[in-house]
Amino acid sequence: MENTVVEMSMQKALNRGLDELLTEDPRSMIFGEDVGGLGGVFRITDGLQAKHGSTRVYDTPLAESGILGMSIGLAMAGWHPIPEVQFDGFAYPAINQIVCQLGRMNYRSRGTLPMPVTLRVPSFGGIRAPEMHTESLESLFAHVPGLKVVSPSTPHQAYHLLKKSVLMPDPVMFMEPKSRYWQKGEVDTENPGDLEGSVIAREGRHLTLIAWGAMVARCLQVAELAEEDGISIEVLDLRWLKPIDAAGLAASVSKTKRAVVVHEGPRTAGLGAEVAQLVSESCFGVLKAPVERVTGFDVPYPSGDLEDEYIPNIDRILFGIQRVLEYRRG
Amino acid sequence: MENTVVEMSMQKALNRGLDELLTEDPRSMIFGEDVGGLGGVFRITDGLQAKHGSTRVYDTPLAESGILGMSIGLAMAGWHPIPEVQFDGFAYPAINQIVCQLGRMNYRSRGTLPMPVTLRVPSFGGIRAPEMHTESLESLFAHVPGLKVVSPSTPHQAYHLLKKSVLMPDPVMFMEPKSRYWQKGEVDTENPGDLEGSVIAREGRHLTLIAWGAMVARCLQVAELAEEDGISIEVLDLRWLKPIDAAGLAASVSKTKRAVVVHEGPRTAGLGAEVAQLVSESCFGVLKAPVERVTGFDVPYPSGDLEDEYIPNIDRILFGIQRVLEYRRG
Amino acid sequence: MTDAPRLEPHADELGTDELLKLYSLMVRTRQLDVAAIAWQRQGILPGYAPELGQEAAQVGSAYALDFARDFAFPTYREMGVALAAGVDMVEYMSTHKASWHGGLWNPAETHVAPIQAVVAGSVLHAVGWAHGQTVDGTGNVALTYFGDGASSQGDVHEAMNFASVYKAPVVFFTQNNGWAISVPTERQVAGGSVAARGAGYAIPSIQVDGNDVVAVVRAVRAAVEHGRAGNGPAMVEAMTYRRGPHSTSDDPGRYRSLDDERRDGGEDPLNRLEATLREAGALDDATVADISEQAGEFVEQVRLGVDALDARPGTEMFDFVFQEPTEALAAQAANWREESEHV
Amino acid sequence: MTDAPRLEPHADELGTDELLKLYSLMVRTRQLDVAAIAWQRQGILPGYAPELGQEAAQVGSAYALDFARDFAFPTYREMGVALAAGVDMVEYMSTHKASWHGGLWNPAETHVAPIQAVVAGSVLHAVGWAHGQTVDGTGNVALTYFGDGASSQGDVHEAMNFASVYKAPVVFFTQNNGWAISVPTERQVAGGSVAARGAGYAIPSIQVDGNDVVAVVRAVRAAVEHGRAGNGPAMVEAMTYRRGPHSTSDDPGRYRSLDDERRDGGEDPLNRLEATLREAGALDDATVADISEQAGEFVEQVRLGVDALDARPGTEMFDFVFQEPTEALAAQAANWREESEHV
Ligand SMILES: Cc1ncc(C[n+]2csc(CCOP(=O)(O)OP(=O)(O)O)c2C)c(N)n1
Ligand SMILES: Cc1ncc(C[n+]2csc(CCOP(=O)(O)OP(=O)(O)O)c2C)c(N)n1
Ligand SMILES: [Mg+2]
Ligand SMILES: [Mg+2]
Repeated sequence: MENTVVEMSMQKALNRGLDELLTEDPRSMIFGEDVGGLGGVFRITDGLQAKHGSTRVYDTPLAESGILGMSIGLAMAGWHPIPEVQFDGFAYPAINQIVCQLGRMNYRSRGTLPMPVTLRVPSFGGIRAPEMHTESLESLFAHVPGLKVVSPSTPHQAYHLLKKSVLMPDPVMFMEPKSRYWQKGEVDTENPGDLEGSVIAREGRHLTLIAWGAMVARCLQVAELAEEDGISIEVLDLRWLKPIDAAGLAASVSKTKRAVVVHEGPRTAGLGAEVAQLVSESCFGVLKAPVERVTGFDVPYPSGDLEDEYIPNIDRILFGIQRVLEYRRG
Repeated sequence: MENTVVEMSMQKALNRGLDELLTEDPRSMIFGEDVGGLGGVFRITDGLQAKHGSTRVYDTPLAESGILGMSIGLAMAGWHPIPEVQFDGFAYPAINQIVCQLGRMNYRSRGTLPMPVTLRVPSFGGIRAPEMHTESLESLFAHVPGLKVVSPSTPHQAYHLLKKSVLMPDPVMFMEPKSRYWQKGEVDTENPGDLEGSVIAREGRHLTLIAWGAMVARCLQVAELAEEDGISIEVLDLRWLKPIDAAGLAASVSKTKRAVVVHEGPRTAGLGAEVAQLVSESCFGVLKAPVERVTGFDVPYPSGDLEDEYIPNIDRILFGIQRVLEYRRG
Repeated sequence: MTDAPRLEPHADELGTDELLKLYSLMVRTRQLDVAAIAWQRQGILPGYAPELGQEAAQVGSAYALDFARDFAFPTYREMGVALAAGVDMVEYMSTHKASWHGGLWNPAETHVAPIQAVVAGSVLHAVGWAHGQTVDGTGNVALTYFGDGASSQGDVHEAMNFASVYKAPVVFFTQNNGWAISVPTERQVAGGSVAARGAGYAIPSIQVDGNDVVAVVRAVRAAVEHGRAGNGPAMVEAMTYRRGPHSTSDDPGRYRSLDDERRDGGEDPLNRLEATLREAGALDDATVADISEQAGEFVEQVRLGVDALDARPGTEMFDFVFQEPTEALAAQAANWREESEHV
Repeated sequence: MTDAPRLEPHADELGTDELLKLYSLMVRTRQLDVAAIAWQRQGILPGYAPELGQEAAQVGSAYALDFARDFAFPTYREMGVALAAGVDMVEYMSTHKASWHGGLWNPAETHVAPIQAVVAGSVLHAVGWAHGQTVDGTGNVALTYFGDGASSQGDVHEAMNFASVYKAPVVFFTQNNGWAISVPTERQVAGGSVAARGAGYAIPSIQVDGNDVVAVVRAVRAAVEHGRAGNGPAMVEAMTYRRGPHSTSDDPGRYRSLDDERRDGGEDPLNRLEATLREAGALDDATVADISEQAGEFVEQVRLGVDALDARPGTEMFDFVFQEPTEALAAQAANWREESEHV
């Protein structure tokens, strides 16, 4: 058997996935700000316009509502748009089209106008970027009826989840953890493995760390460190942020009996609340401590100098774990 | 002592509050679509332009991003804007200005450009309205750093919370439960009572029902019905949706040991998740059952014929209560 | 600066048979509109947005399209468009009966997009659809409706810019009916003309008398031809008047007087066409009565259908959210069935 | 349709002393800009957005304002504006040192709004601020900066419409520098001119050579005077060229060649002013050297300040969220202090 495992960065995995999609699906179409000749500010669409031509891969004017609104019309005309917003924070100008139109058109039209649109959103922080370039929109997206939301944590997932998302007949918010674009990992192009629901990134016995996107790698580091202290941490990569894999959460925490959820976005009404509540609902009888949340604070994402204070760092995650392990019923 | 208690609808209470604000605060200013001569589609600003003139109360062109963006500039010029979006769903076109600008300008400017803006948002469902006229944005708003969020449930609260919000130096999303505009209640104009945090709308012993906006009245009905079956329900009106009164929640549920949170918005990543998780964090040791959520479904708000199937109705709330009361550890 | 390109009306005059067809469609539209207001008063419909006075603009613009290939994107007020496009009027009225947001008709088959409650919400969709036609080389054209009020939304401008940059075959059709609820055009549209905006995007534009159905048809035909020929977008502003309230829950007495209405409303577009046809000897009392009677029967059929509309089954709340249903949502549906349908 | 009103440049010529002042400001701007790029390469700044080639547009427009009363709303590229407005350049550069989004200067005092990372984000703020001036009768004017790319955002158009409807004293100042990152104006701005859009809103507009500082000053002076006099908004499009990369992380080689740059860049605005002044006998080698040296010293002072900038204390993350702090946030701050500062 041929070896189908290749080492590559997430940037490369996404780029290759898009390249193959353009070849395999003649109705797919990529557009957004600077995705054409430049190949995107993160080079995710690098070389695609040169290879597939400028009717399949092209720049738009600088207007995100326009990009999303146009996606909807293209979907109505039988296309499979793969728009990009350049950074997470620039999805906000498109929220009206995303919430009121993209998420509802299939419903409004009683299933006659499907919306096979995959919106690529370079997401989250950790890159010392200017303001509004490091937002976490998963909580907003997950709350919107009619959207599906996913965030890959590895190159392998990125490659396969992107292809899966684009081929799905429903709108998918595809949240790429931009701080992970350049990390390499093994991609098995032929064997996607299970792409549904969550995935256990590391097995453990004492506590489940739940995360997505860039926080998965950080939680794996934490698990490694905790191991040295004899604490066995299971890391659950949530992956699909809508629908959330409630059964997967329940299975892991039923075993470990303790959970900490970690995310970059602000705490209040963050997706961590939903995840924690799902765990509380399913594991109420076995939980040894309340589910702990280690998250961004309820403050605007700060400038580079302070971002390590804002994003859950290893220390803060370890403190969260400690609180759970040391919890005693009052 | 003069009797300062007057019976009036929430519409009237809001109208009167605005009238007095315009008189008492010469820097306040009301604008939005049709708020001038028409007095707003819900008549909340009825008569205010005639009385206070069209520099203080005026119509805008039909553009919500424009309305919010202009509010920010007016605040920078020392005004206290009280903009209106005509319906909840039309706050979406303004989300970019709300999230990226209104919520961050005080922070960005290191406190030198305060944003004393109170955005009035006629909110929630129950009025058989057209599409996008019945949205629940509290979860989105509460997640946004820099915003405060409040929803009155009675005419008395509406009157006093509106005045308080407008006089606050920070941006407030003021969510008016439009299905309650025409219900009358007693307003004590001179004695606001405590306007901070949550309020116990009805005392009870067996379970705490947590709600806000129009769901408070419904929960009070449910409590009445449950009383007939000997079940004593405490109804907690959350009122401030950001910051959330975690201590008030803890106090009530520490006593009742059981909680159900009710809201109209979709379930996933709704504010109910945050509330439930806060309760789980503070009351883990005493909770007899997982906190239950009775909410709208993860579907677009349906047309009038189906809205009673969508909004938590008395039956569904009672089922939720039953699940909690009958819960046995697995 | 760029020259302001002007769109010239289509050269062809309309024949008498065409005018009669337009007349008959406008009569139906008028009668159904008037009936719908009555139905709202009678409690058959919870609400309705009358298009009284806009029959020429609506019927004329739709008439200029070929619904076998073109696609129309209406707002919430385009009953006359849907009627002229051949949409089933019971399925159309269902939205006002609170059966289903967007309506019960099939937009993919009829080429009339669902009712759009968000002002300016679908203008960009038309651009996207039209751009798709360019890439597929179909020569099909999209026509998007929006009001004077809607023209203030940023989306309209993004749409005009995108359409012009991509040379998308889309017709921007504004019904400037003088009002956006209570706000008159002069406090809404800076400069006074939506069509004047077209020049800034190099979009050929024209302002026409929207109460003159012939002028509307010829302007839209020119715009459609422009798009079919691969020349990109065009813009038509039909100057008309909203003779009725904004909707059945509006009270225009609060912001305009009956005198204002008489003065600003101009001549009734239907009377005007009738007069033209009579003058040309193409219409007499008997035909008028005949067309009116047929319209009456049509309206009665619609009434029966609307009356018979049942509420949609609650399961549809869940069924149409996704093409590929999720387990999580299926669980919510099951919970709903248990608690609300007791199954 | 409306006539396209044209804004006429201010009648007064600029005196030699004024030109020398502009020259000196432009030299400082140029030197600081070039230095900032070097600082980025040296690791002093994590990133920077050069304004090379836009000195005339930036300095000229700011020079036409009275910062004691007027208010400027910059984007992320207006270093020359901030400099001309008298903003402390260390406080300005702090944003590029990742100290604080928006910068460390006091916008309320300097009348220069914080750095705006969202394209077109603050255009509407200028309109609101300006409308506030109208109500207060101050005669003060707002000037908002935005690029050719930003002109595509719906907010810009909502702003133009609002400003014209309210006759708000705001100057819409576009620096059309040919590019929005990799997208050239011809694929961005349908019709080719942002100023041409003004006509559709009855906003007097003018397109000027943005590399000619005198033309910029005179156009903006006219626009400001127009606003002061209560005549509402005006629009100036300064045609210029982004000579550098979009930002220090951009690679223009991917979308334009050095030949393109040479061909499209036109004459350097600084050289041009220098030549004019020399021709007029107002500048000689010694003065040029002198001004250059002073600028060099100024830049060195800024470098020392930037170098000395410490990271802001983490508590500021919490302190500036609200004017009236909340208990909930105080609890988060306490938690942060405990876990991160170990207090
Ligand atoms: C984005 C948005 N904002 C506000 C509303 C509320 N609203 C419904 S119709 C309307 C006026 C629309 O005026 P116009 O575009 O002129 O259309 P007309 O009603 O005259 O046909 C308003 C403000 C809405 N539906 N959508
Ligand atoms: C709303 C928004 N979308 C996208 C971006 C990313 N972005 C930053 S600058 C830029 C190009 C801006 O071009 P232009 O307005 O011409 O200004 P210039 O950079 O040429 O000064 C883009 C796409 C952004 N900052 N904000
Ligand atoms: Mg109108
Ligand atoms: Mg530019």
